[in-house]
Amino acid sequence: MSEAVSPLPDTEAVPVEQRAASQAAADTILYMDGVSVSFDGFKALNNLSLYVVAGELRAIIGPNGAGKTTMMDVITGKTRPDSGQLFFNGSVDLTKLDEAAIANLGIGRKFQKPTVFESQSVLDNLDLALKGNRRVFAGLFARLGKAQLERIDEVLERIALTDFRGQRAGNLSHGQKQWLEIGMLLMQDPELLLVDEPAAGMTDAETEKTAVMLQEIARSHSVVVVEHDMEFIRALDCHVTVLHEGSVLAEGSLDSLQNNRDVIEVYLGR
Amino acid sequence: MLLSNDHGRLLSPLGSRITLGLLLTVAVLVPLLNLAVPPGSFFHVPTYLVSLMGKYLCFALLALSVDLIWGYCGILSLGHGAFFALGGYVMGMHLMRQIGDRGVYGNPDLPDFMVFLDWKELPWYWYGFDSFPFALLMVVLVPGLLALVFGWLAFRSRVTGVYLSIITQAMTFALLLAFFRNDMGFGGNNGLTDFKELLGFNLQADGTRAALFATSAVTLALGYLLCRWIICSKVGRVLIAIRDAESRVRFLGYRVEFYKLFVFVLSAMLAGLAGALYVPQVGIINPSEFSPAQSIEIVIWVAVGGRGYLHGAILGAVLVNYAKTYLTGALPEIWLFFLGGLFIAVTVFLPKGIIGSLSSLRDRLPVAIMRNPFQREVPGE
Amino acid sequence: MPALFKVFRLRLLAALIVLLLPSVALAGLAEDLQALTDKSNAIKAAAVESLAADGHERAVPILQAFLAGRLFEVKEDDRIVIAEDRAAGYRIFDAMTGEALGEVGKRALRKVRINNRLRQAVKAGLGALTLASADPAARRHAADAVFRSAQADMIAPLEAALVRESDPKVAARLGRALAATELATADDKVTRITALKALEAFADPDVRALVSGLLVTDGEGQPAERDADVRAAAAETLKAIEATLAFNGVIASIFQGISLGSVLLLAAIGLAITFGVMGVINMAHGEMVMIGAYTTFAVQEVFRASFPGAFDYSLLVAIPAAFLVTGLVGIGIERGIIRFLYGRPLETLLATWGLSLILQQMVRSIFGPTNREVGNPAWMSGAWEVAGGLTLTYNRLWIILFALMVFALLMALIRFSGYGLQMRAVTQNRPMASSMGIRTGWVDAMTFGLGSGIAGMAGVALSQIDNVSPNLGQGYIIDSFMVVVFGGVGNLWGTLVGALSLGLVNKFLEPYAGAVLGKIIVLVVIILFIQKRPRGLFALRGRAVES
Amino acid sequence: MKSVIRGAIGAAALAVAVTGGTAAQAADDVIKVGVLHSLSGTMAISETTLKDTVLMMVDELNKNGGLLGKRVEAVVVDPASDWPLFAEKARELLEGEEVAAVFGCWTSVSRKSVLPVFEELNGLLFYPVQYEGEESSRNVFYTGAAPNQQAIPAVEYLMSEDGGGAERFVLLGTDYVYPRTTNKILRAFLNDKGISDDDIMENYTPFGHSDWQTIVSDVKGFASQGKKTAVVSTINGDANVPFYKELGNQGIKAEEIPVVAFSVGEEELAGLDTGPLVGHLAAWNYFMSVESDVNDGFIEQWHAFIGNEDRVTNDPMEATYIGFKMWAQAVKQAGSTDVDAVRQAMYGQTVPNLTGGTAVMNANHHLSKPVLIGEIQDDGMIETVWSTDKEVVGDAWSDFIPESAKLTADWTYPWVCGNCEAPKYVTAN
Repeated sequence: MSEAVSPLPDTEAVPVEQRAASQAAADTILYMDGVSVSFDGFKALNNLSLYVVAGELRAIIGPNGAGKTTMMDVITGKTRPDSGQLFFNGSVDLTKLDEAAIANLGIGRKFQKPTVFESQSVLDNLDLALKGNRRVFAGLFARLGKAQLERIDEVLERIALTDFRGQRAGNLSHGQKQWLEIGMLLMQDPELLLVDEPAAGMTDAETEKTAVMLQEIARSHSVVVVEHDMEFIRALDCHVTVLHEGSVLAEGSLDSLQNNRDVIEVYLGR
Repeated sequence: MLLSNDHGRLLSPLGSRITLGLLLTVAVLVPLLNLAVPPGSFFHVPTYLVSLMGKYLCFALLALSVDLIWGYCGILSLGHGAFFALGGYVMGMHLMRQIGDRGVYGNPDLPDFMVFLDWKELPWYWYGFDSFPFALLMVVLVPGLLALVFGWLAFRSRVTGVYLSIITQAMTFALLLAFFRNDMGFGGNNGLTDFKELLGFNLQADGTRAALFATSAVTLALGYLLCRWIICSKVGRVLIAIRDAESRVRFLGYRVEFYKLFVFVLSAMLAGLAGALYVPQVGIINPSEFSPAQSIEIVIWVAVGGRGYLHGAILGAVLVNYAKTYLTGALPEIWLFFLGGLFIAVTVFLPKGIIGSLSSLRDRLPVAIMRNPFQREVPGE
Repeated sequence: MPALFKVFRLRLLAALIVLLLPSVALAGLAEDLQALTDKSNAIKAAAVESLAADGHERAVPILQAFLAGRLFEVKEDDRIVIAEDRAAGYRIFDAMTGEALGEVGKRALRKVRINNRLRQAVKAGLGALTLASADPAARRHAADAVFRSAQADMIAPLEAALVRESDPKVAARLGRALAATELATADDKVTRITALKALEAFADPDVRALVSGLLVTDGEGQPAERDADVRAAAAETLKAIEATLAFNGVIASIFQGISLGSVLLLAAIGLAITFGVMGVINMAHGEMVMIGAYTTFAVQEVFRASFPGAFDYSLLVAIPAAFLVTGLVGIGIERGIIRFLYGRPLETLLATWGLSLILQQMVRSIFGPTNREVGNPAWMSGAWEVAGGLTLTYNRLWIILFALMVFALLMALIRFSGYGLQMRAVTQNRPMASSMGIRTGWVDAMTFGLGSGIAGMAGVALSQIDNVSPNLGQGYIIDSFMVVVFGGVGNLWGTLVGALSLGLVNKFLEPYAGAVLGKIIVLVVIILFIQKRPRGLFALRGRAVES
Repeated sequence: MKSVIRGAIGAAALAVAVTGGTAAQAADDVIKVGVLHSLSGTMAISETTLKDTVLMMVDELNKNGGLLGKRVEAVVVDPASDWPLFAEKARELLEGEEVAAVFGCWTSVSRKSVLPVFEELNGLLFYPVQYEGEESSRNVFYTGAAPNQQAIPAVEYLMSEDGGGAERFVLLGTDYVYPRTTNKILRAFLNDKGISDDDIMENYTPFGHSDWQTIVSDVKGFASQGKKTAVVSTINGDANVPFYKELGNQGIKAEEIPVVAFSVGEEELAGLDTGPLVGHLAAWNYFMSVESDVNDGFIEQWHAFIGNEDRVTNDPMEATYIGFKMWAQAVKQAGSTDVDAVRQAMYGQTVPNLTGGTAVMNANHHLSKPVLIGEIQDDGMIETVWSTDKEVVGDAWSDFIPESAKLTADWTYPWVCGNCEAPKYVTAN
């Protein structure tokens, strides 16, 4: 969708006290306030507010249709919010930027379904993601320097794909593709990583390995993980936000949430 | 040290070496066999074959330009014939100006069709075409500019897939109708014809034809090299990435629209060049080159040869056009059955086209396993 | 015996008179009839006038036969006969007496030639003779013929006819003829000005032609009408008529736009299924339309050969026949080719293009390369004269109706039938549908068959307004794609709205820009529109769209 | 280096394959004639008939002993309504097949496309369709009508008392050279006759135009301005059927607004119910309905050849017939198929028209033919209502276009030129 959707002022959705961007805390890397999105009458996000602090590892859970993926779409510029505020690093208004600009600001994203460039090699995939000049004419004459090659090797090591360097990405196993995508995120070296269901379809061993990988990454980046798998969330051991029907239902540690009545009702009730 | 640009491998796959070798050989051999070998000898190539093969080479260049955007970037243009035709018209305008007062009405300023339709003076957009360098510039600029405007609008609004294909079709259809109009000043349905000479050489002389043929072959070879150079560069890999997963590329921070625009404009320019080489060899340019059916045929050449293989596009163009030449002469009443059948058979039995099927055959051989795992692979080769 | 002689002479004279009286008339008839075969059209025209003026009872059949091209001369004895078509030749009747003369071969007769000038004369003559006909349609035609001829001696018969006329429509036509005749022939100004006023009620092109004829100036700047008052009245009448005509013109444009839109809709709706719903870039769609049109031709051939009397109903048979034939062809194509290509939409483009070449050539081989005649049934010929200058042609009206009916039926089928449910299930989620026990292969084949069958029905409609030739489909394929894409792929309502709006835009542009430029503008508008809404008029918005 | 050698072998193989595929051995006892008519694509609808006509004529010639004691063989190719392909096929016929003459082309653009080829290779083309004139090539014989053999007589007829005395004209045409030129000539002619530009409406539509609602309404409007109006149609090919259908349905009667067409014959009407169109006119040099013994024979021969009694004959077929007969006579007279000898023998060659009288080939490569005007009948035939007293000489250059009025086409000594203001050679006297 590319056309700018005219903001539909939703009287209910607009928060009573409008907080200006400058008032956001300096260490808030992602500031979402009162964001609403609707598709043909269906409210995918309903007055959603969420704040992520720099360096934080945050997990987001919620049942199907809670708006997790739409939230990611909004942050990365794929979907324009109908209303609400969205700031990155305190002052950059994300609602005015497109995907490429947002990516270049330092927000990386991993999709729900592993999306790597299947017809290209693992090496090429990482090379494409490597932080650098994204212009066409630079690309025509670009060369990989020694430092960059070393960086690639380092990431290959981290995602355990060193031996698959020259393989077509399409030939990798499902789990390996997930890692490759995480590796691509690392190559981008973003300030904020949005990771959508990294453990989906993985074996237990792979899941464990992935959790370790993310924790490691979280040491140097802010990470937001969307996940279904409670075991995995537990392994991440971080602050958790529960989404329901497009807004935040509860927040806190996993243990506290597991005793929250609302959360139990949403997951088990009905 | 590995390069991000793989230009060292520009010629490494067998296909490209054969292609270039062939092109350069025919560029020398065919004119030689035409001019130096006496008629009647077994090795003599008659002039009509020179022109015919020259025409095939122009089509091959056109197919190459389509493969560049379709095979490598996933942009299916069903209107590429428009760029070809525009290049052709530019060359046609230059050739018309070269006629001077040798037209049937002997008017030194106006082409015959303008005299005929009562035009009093040369319209402004015909100015400058007497100059060959200017015309040559326009050959790439006019199609390039149209592609720039059209592409900028389309790619910026992220028109993709069939929507893009259909509006490219609308574009060429609109141009077809526009060029049909006699009021446009491009000769209407009859188009531009009755050319006399190019750069002072008589277009009907064997030498000129041979030279045009050689030029076409060399241009095609250069075009091929240019395309390979792009494909082997990082840009090439971004293009393939766009073809395979466009939104992923955006989230990596690439401005997909600029990449698409770059390759689309370049492709349009190559198509324009092909058109410009085509016109002096066939002797006429008229609006039927804009017809959507023509553009669809170009896509079919590429599909038959093998989408995503540059030499496949060349092979497809030559093969399908040769089949057309042969069948319309040998089986004039039923040739469409064969051609139509060929298209269906290729899609059903050789979904990757001829080259694609050949190379997947090659991939199945044990040799493939032995290949150096660290060697970069350009998808499609 | 002078007395006896005298008596004898008297008797002879009486007998002669008795014999001669009708034969004077008969001689006149024979002379006029003979004059009809003259080389000079002027003499022929005079003969027609004289025939009509004499009012002999044979004049009407003779003139009617002359008009219909059924008046012949027997080559052997130059006798003039009226002929009726028979399989082997003609059945002939003596023109003078109506006596049957048996059957002769076509070569034995020489046609009595007629041309436009004579046709006009004959119609005028027949008009005068048939004002009192029992058939209201004939009286109406007669009134119109008199309107055109505008001869002074018709005023009295017109007035008489007007008095006894019971049909109000015919009475109006009589009034129009009377006013026109008075305007043309009356001597006094007042009658003529009154006639002009009366004509204001009949705002049609013929009346406008008549009235503006008064205002035309000749080479020296002299107006055709010498009387300034009549000219002024004529100018006023003309103004009133033109205002009505202009209003009717707008209505006509709307009608024409909807009509063009309905043609586009018919052509596109099948594609909206095969392309829009199934994702097959079906370049052979136009050929399905063409096969539908040829099916119509074949059905009509059967009717012509076996049931000539029921020819008017041939289309009612052709519609289901075309649906079945093209539907089966479509199923065959789907099973034979398309099903191997799902998930590779661009390859379907290639294969169906090859297919379209084959189908065109096949039809060319079977039916020949030239146009085939598809007749219009009587109920689709002619036009409905709603008001002056506003004639809605019946074939277009029926096609609009037909298009909307097809659309409604299709929507109902998809929405309410079990098959429709399965089809929607398969197009939305194939693996899920398959796992629920829906035979997806069957549904695919049926859906492609349905799209093709609808294209075939479109062919029946198009055969009524366009060439039935192997190229028929080529003319519609691009427009069809434009409509589907403009409306939004996968949305049938979009196709409806898209088709009608493109039709209307085209027709409103045409008077200003001309047909070619108008079409170019529409194409450019589509291109620009797609920039604004990259997924057409009725695009789905949401997450599912881009996945 | 190895790859380059491999490439060379491949190239040579390709070249041989291409040559072997198309070059044919010309046997000594055969005279070849090329048939260059589209058998597929948009023009197949019209051109296929002409291909069959040539085949029929060849057949007849062979039955009568051939030509110069040799058998005549027709080489049929399909240029597929693709104009550059016409040039390619022409070259193939002349250079590859070495045909003695070519019968072909329908559209002007196809003729323009092959013209340079015929001139370069000194071939012979017989072009059988009415066209816009403004051309006289040494290598082409034009057996169809020039504008002065169709348009002017037709308009004169419309203005006459018999034709209805039209004073206002609508010129409808397909947007290409033939209608544009014809209408330009007609406008000049009408202005000459005192009809002002206000009384002339010109309208052009694209090829294959199928929606005539607006234009037919416009014609009705234009005709209701108090003057007798006639329509001159140069609408081409496929667009005619929808045009006439609309005309019939909107009730435009021939007595009120007669339409005279130059590209409509029995063939074009074959797809139509002509009941509502009776009286509309066509101007051409031949109608199937013309009664003459030669015509009856021709129609019979055609029906026998094509195996279908319903097929009609038309003007371009007659033009093909005349062209073929003339060529055969010229070959006999020249005693050879040599192009230059045959060309010389062509001038003054006569063939009886199917409609009576004789067609004569003039030194400007155009024929003298009678002009007929016919009215459409309800059986789809066109019946002659008027004809010229004697044959009209086809003009290569129109007298009504100032630039071309001064040009002369005469390929005999001393002119020897298709477009000259003065003879090439000065006569010695």
